[in-house]
Amino acid sequence: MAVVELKKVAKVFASQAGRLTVLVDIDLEVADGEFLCVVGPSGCGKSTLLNLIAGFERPSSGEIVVNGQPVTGPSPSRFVIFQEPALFPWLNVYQNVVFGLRMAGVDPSEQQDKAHALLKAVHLSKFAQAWVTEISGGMKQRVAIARALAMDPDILLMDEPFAALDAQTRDMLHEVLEEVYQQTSKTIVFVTHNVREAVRLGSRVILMSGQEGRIIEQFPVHLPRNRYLEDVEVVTIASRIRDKLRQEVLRSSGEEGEHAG
Amino acid sequence: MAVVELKKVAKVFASQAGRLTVLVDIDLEVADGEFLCVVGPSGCGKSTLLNLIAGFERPSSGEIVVNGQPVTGPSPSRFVIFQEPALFPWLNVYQNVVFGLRMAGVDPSEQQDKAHALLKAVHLSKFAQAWVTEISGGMKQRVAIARALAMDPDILLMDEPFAALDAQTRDMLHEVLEEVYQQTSKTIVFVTHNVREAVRLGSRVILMSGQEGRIIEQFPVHLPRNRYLEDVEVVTIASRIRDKLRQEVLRSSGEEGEHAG
Amino acid sequence: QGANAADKVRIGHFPNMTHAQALVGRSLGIFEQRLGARIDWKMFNAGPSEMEALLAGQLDIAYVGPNPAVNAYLRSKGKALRIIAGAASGGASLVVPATSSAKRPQDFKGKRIASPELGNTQDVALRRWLKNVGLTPGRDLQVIPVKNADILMLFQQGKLDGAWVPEPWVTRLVMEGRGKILLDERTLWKNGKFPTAVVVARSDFLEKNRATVERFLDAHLEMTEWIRKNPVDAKKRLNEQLARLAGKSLPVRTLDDAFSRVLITSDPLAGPLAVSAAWAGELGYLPKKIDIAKGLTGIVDVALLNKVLARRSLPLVKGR
Amino acid sequence: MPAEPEIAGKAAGKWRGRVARVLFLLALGILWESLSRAGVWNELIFPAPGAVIRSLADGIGDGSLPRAVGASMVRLGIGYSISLLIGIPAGMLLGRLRLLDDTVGSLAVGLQALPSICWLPLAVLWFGLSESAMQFVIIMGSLMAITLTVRDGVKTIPTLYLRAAPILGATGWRFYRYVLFPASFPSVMTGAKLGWTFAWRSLMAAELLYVTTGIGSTLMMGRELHDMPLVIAAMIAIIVIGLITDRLVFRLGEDFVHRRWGVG
Amino acid sequence: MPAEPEIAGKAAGKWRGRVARVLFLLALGILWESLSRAGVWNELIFPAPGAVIRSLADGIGDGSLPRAVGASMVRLGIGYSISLLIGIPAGMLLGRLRLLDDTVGSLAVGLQALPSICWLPLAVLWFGLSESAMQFVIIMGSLMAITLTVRDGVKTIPTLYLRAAPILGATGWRFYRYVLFPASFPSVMTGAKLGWTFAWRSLMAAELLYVTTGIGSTLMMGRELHDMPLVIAAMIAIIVIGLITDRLVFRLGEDFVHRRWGVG
Ligand SMILES: Nc1ncnc2c1ncn2[C@@H]1O[C@H](COP(=O)(O)OP(=O)(O)OP(=O)(O)O)[C@@H](O)[C@H]1O
Ligand SMILES: Nc1ncnc2c1ncn2[C@@H]1O[C@H](COP(=O)(O)OP(=O)(O)OP(=O)(O)O)[C@@H](O)[C@H]1O
Ligand SMILES: [Mg+2]
Ligand SMILES: [Mg+2]
Repeated sequence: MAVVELKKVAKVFASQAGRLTVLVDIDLEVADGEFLCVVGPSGCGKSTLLNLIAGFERPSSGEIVVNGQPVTGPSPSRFVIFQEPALFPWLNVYQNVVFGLRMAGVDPSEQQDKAHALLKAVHLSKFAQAWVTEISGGMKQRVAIARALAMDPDILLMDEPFAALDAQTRDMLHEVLEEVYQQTSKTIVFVTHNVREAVRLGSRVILMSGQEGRIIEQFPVHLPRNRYLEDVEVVTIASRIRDKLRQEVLRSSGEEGEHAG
Repeated sequence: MAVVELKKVAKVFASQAGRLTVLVDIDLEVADGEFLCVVGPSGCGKSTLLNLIAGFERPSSGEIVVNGQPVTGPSPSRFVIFQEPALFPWLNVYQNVVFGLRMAGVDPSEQQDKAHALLKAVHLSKFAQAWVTEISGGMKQRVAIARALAMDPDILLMDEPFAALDAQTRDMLHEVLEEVYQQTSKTIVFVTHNVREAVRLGSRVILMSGQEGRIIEQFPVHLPRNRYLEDVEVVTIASRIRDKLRQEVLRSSGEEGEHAG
Repeated sequence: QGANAADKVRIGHFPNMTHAQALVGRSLGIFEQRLGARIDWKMFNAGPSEMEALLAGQLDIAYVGPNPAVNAYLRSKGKALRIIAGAASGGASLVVPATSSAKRPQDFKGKRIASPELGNTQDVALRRWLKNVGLTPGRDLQVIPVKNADILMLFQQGKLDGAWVPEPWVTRLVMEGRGKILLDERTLWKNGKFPTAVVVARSDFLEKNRATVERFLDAHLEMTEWIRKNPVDAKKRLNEQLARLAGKSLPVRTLDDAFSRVLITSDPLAGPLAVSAAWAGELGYLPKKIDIAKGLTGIVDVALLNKVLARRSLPLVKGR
Repeated sequence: MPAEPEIAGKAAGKWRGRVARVLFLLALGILWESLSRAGVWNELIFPAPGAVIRSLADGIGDGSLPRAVGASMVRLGIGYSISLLIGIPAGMLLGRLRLLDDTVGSLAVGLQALPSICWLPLAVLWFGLSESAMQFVIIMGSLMAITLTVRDGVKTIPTLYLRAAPILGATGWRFYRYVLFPASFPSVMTGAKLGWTFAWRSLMAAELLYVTTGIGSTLMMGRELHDMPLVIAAMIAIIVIGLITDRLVFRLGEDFVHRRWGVG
Repeated sequence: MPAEPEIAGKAAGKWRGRVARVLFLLALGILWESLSRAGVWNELIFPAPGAVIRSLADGIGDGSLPRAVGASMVRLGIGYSISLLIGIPAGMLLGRLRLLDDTVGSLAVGLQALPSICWLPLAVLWFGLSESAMQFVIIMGSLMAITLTVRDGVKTIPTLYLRAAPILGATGWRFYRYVLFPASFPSVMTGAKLGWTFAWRSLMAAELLYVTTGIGSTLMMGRELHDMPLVIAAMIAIIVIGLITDRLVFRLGEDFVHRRWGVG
């Protein structure tokens, strides 16, 4: 059953040079409990796609339906985790995690129980009282995940959440996310530049084109979960996707000039 | 013959909490034409090591000798390429590349010839007149490389120069750097977080410890050049180094708290 | 109507010897006594800001130079205030450096002369004096309105060729600035009389509190007489007040000299006042496009003053 | 040449700076005094430091200087507080509501171009000779700076926070109270500091309105009386108060913002 | 509901903003005029817009207003240019030389706390009644702001540039000329803008020194002659000039810095 459904969605932006068509005729269904990864060259509209589902942007044409309801704006049931963890620096770690619960008027003792459980799940119990500026990027992203889980959203939308982290930290966060996914089986849409990351995490990977703003290919990933980035199967599927992607990048950069990367 | 020699070098910083010993008893020789890669957990002192060789910092004890001369300060003969390309935004691409030549009072027509050759080498001839803010991160880093080569330094010091770039762009820059290295056979010291990158580029990889500020292991890379990140040999050596590195990270984070990444 | 007595009266004045009745009266507590009301004394340094306060309804009665009073009257189309008495006459002179050879207005060609304030009584007199011989400030010479205190300082530094100022600055320029009096303004007027300070009342205060104003005028007259009869004591008290209110008293000799050139009077000198106003109008200081003489009708209201004068068997004054 | 660890260097640098500062001021003072004694200039044009110190000591001794400073600070405190109370919410609204910004906002931009001294004539007319008139001048001098800084701050709040708010359920007034207000705190601090600078300058203009008690009036009285030592003493008092408020009040606020928000 | 591409929205937004602004100012004017006619307040306390417009028209018609503005701008231009000429190099030196910053720098910080109006007494004393006296007040009002902003800018030049300089051979004077100066250009722009704000305010203070030709003097003359329409006309002229310089001169500079340096 499709939780998220995009029907002939297009998105056109105004830029100083004129109209910029970013997405054209996107048809996409995300099934309940699916872990969908989106890859594509820089500027191909991955973030735009996510923002449309989140409700931050409105489609120029077409329709987006989530759980049978058309999307009219952002909602806590479609929670977004951004590349930079959007934690509130004026709150400490604990206060950030319970923020959504406070807004929803949840009972304080329940807030506390939930927050403690979540901080434990992301291995940050000791840092509950720390200020956001005092913890590392990886820790921040884990707080952001805990904060998202506190809202118990139907759908988790993640926009390159681990792109700014170093390799070791990213490995850890993959494990944290894996654990969360397996325990809650939420529907996840995960945007990334990193093809191996997509294969390591996703149950399906879609590849977007840099030129026409379309989905050009889909790759189901039928590997057992708890994969590693270095698994041979992961590397194999990833290089297949990467070959496709490289063609895409070359095609688009070829038109802009030599090696525009 | 050793071009760079570090003899019992130590570096101690003052921090608010007190003294911070970053490097202890470092003995290191870099041979002429060697491509030395340095990896290690975050904060282990990789950049400090590079800054010492560059002459930006002075060792707390020990001695650094380059080409037989003790290092007393920065010099154009030890050129540094930083993570963020330190291009001057008030100059255009061409002006950035010839900046060092202008400072050295090189003849304008010679400046022009050299700059055009270098811009061609990094595939940026078309962008000579572009402003720095108008080009992408990968292009900036290529300009930084061209600017470095214009100075014709004995030694090229690179501090995570490709860390902020996406995977596709990084691939391209690896190729550019490979080409430069093979054509000029400069001595290169290359700091990175990315173990596969180190193996793909280096003729030797040294692994630094996060705890004691030492070099804990060295890995010679006896593979033919023009490697790829996905080469089985590269992946194999990289995972050996990564295992060592992971132990290091776990050891250090184990002391700081659970999963401090 | 109008017989009510106010229980609080706000009186404005300067810490200046030409406002002697107010200063000595404050020292003797005479106004409080005669009015039987609380007096709120407000001190100013310049006529325009004092008139601003009066127009804003913040003052009931004010000692002020005649030109700011005339200006405020005309700007308010005759509504805001009335001149109800005079306070002082004379005491303004053109002072030049002792070494100056200038004698006549023509001798100031290309020179700089200071006046205390744009459009005030001395400024108008100075410009009129120059205009009489066809000299135009800005073209033939410079007339620079600048604060009295700065005039003295500039004079001391030899940076001015002359200054048309009121007392005690005339004397201070002579004594402290090594100057000499070239022209005493009294010589320009018939009988040597022209208003230097007058007393004004806010129109609606005057209408609603005639009894109070009458008592005020009684006290004002009493002070005028007392100062004339007891000059030594008056000067002492004046100096005490200056020290208390403005932070500095005058040297006895300066005070004596300055006082000798000022006439303390309750006559508003309506005739010279109108002449001076006409000059101000010619010089463009008053609202344009109105007939000054007509506009000034009724500015001097001496009905109450004459009533009090008559009661004291003193000669009456003219209202126009 | 092995260098010492830099911690010693840092602490020493701070002390060396302080010592240099004190020595420099002392040297200036000595130069000034000796030039005065040598009669290089007229006492009237530039009084000797001895006379200034005596004037300062007198003013402090008879309580007139502290009284003047106190009166000024009360006046400033009231005017400035009103500016903050109006400016901060106004800035937030302008930053959020486009129509308000196009209208009232552009009026504020215009008034910001008007030096506070220009308000003197209207201040007396509208408020008479009262503390209100002076406070009006102070408010007109500082309100726009606060409002416009907060507005600009609100407009540059990272989109990230604004997007995080609705998905965390912070909508309606909750958005203003729990997200917008704390998120714009750094710009509120900046605005408050800029506002203070302008309020402080406007205070001096306001005290020109009429003769009153206050540090600006003290200075002007010194001018009227040709008491140059008093003028310079008042200037020194003004500098000292300016520095103290800057160091104590705003340094603390900035440090807090810097620590928590990591900016400013 | 499919939305139109946003380009139309953006251009329309800009126009809508302008229209809103004009309508708002018109409405304010009409409200003001009708309240005046209804006699809600005294003409003396707040003149009707008609009288103000007449006063403006007269001033422009007889050339007195343009002349006053011209005189003020010349005065301001000279004082401000001197401030820039001294302040920019001074700020650069202070930013680089620790000892100079500890001494002269802290003096500048102190003087920055002193509103320019406080310089009036010394200005007359030292320079007499001259343009120099007014320019002195303008310089004292703006110099410190420029110097200190440039200093802070120089201190926060990215280490990256400072480290790139010696390895590119930019040492000695070449470093100042080819790296430090262009690298601090954004802060020079910021300093120049802040300095202008202060210079503009100081001009009004300076024109209090004595009555002369100038827009501040026009305002004060209006006050002394109780000519409220003239006062408000002068205020409007001051606002208009302030806005124009801000929009034309500094907007251009900021755009340039923003485009080239990517900051500010
Ligand atoms: N609000 C906007 N207005 C105008 N153009 C926009 C806007 N947002 C995005 N774009 C443009 O739309 C295109 C797609 O942007 P988007 O951020 O979705 O790409 P992306 O695939 O997420 O890229 P990246 O991998 O770099 O994050 C880009 O060319 C971008 O410049
Ligand atoms: N100037 C300095 N003063 C004080 N401490 C410093 C200074 N420079 C670096 N350090 C500290 O020294 C340690 C090593 O820093 P360094 O930048 O060399 O690490 P790194 O290995 O390059 O880390 P990364 O991988 O994050 O770049 C860190 O703990 C850092 O905080
Ligand atoms: Mg994106
Ligand atoms: Mg580093």
